[in-house]
Amino acid sequence: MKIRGDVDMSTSPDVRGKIAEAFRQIDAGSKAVLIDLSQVRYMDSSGIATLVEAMQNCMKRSLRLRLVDLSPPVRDIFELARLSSVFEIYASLAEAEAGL
Amino acid sequence: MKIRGDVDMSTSPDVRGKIAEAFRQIDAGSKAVLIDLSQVRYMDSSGIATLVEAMQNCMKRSLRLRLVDLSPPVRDIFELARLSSVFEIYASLAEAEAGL
Amino acid sequence: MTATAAVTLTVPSHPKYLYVIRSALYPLVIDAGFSKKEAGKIILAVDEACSNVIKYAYEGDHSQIITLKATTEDGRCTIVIEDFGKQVDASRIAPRDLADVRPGGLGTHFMGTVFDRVEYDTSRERGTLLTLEKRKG
Amino acid sequence: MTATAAVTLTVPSHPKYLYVIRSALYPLVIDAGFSKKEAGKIILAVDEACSNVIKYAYEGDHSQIITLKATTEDGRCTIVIEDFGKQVDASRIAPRDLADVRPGGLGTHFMGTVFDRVEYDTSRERGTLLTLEKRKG
Ligand SMILES: Nc1ncnc2c1ncn2[C@@H]1O[C@H](COP(=O)(O)OP(=O)(O)O)[C@@H](O)[C@H]1O
Ligand SMILES: Nc1ncnc2c1ncn2[C@@H]1O[C@H](COP(=O)(O)OP(=O)(O)O)[C@@H](O)[C@H]1O
Repeated sequence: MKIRGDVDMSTSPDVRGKIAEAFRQIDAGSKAVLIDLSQVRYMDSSGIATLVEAMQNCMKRSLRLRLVDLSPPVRDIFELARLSSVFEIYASLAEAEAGL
Repeated sequence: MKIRGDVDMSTSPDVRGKIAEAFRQIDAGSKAVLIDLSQVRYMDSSGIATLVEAMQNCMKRSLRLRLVDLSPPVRDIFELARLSSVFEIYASLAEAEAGL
Repeated sequence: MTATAAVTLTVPSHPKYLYVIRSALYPLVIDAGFSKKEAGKIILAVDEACSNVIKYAYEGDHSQIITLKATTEDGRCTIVIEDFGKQVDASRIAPRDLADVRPGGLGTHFMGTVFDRVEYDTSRERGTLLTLEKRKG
Repeated sequence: MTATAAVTLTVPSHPKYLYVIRSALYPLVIDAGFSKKEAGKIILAVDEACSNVIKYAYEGDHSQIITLKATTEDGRCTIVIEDFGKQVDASRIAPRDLADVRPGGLGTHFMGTVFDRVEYDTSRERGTLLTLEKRKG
């Protein structure tokens, strides 16, 4: 799935809804949920909280959550939050899909 | 020559200076001055005034002034100013150079 | 929308703040339902009005202030621009004939073309209130 | 820079105006000489402070107002955020331990990491003045 636009206190409820929808549509055989962040230029703590929740949801279902193609400003924000090591982050969809 | 960034009351003096510099460096054999506007996303009346001046300068020296690769917002502003027919506007450098 | 759904922005009367004004207004106008193209024109016309405040009301003095109050609701935006400088002489404000190609005279043309209402109020002791209003087309 | 080189922005206490705040502040911070990367972090921390005003000072009431006053000079920016809501209980404001991965507690961490000065003033009868200050590099 792909998220677009700024994710802040105003838009993170929509993002949470989109992620919930993606969870509902997941195949029985799926091993991972991939979230493409290339079109997100800004994310605040409410966006990060949404991703942390998604990760916790994934863990409950024995799925991996992989974040793909972070834009430079979002990478800076992850660093500031010291989350670069908490999430599995991949440079491209191909790399994120490899070895699943 | 190429102009970059917003051209408004704050930046048009710099643009005027850049155009004057381009006039000074022009070859004796030149037939036209080409201004690449692809990297300009915004232009107000002070920017337009600067281009009108440049056109008048060109006419005095029997040079053509050709504007190249206008971004959609700048094209909208030219339309609003009814200047689309006053300036020679080309979609690409190649087209602007053709037939000189 | 309630009366509090207004955004107020005060900046120094220096041209470098025109960019701040444009940046703050653009998302408001988009949020009011205008297209990117319409929003671009609205922002242009407001920018011209503020440039005129710097040039004419403050005669180039950059140490004064300009206050914008933007009220948006679905399909409509109203922007009131307040200065504390020389009052507008309404008889001197006129867009030029566009067939006469020369620098100048375009700002008021943009304002008049883009907005449904352009109203200068000089009833206060100092300065001018300029109201610009646009309903979605 | 003189005292008038301040920009004041008042918006309703609704999350949709966070984008307006970010858009208006970014060019000011860049103009003060901060890099894009630094400016991005400053904007993030201000956004978190304003989100907290909406969540805690106004308890989700979107009909109130938030006022930001940004003063920039070369290599320094100061942003004062004013609300008229419930006063901050300074003892309750604490970033969480980052090793404890869960939603929440990041906003104040960002503010404390990004800014050199984070100061809550509740000496007025109502509301809080939060001063955030950052010197370059
Ligand atoms: N705020 C103002 N105060 C006084 N005079 C003004 C103001 N705005 C515009 N004018 C007058 O109207 C004329 C036309 O303005 P405008 O169309 O913006 O073009 P320009 O500023 O390029 O001349 C100006 O030359 C000026 O004489
Ligand atoms: N403006 C404020 N007024 C009152 N309490 C606040 C304010 N800002 C922060 N707090 C308190 O500090 C805590 C930490 O805030 P923060 O780090 O932004 O994380 P979060 O808001 O996600 O919990 C909040 O849970 C809240 O209890």
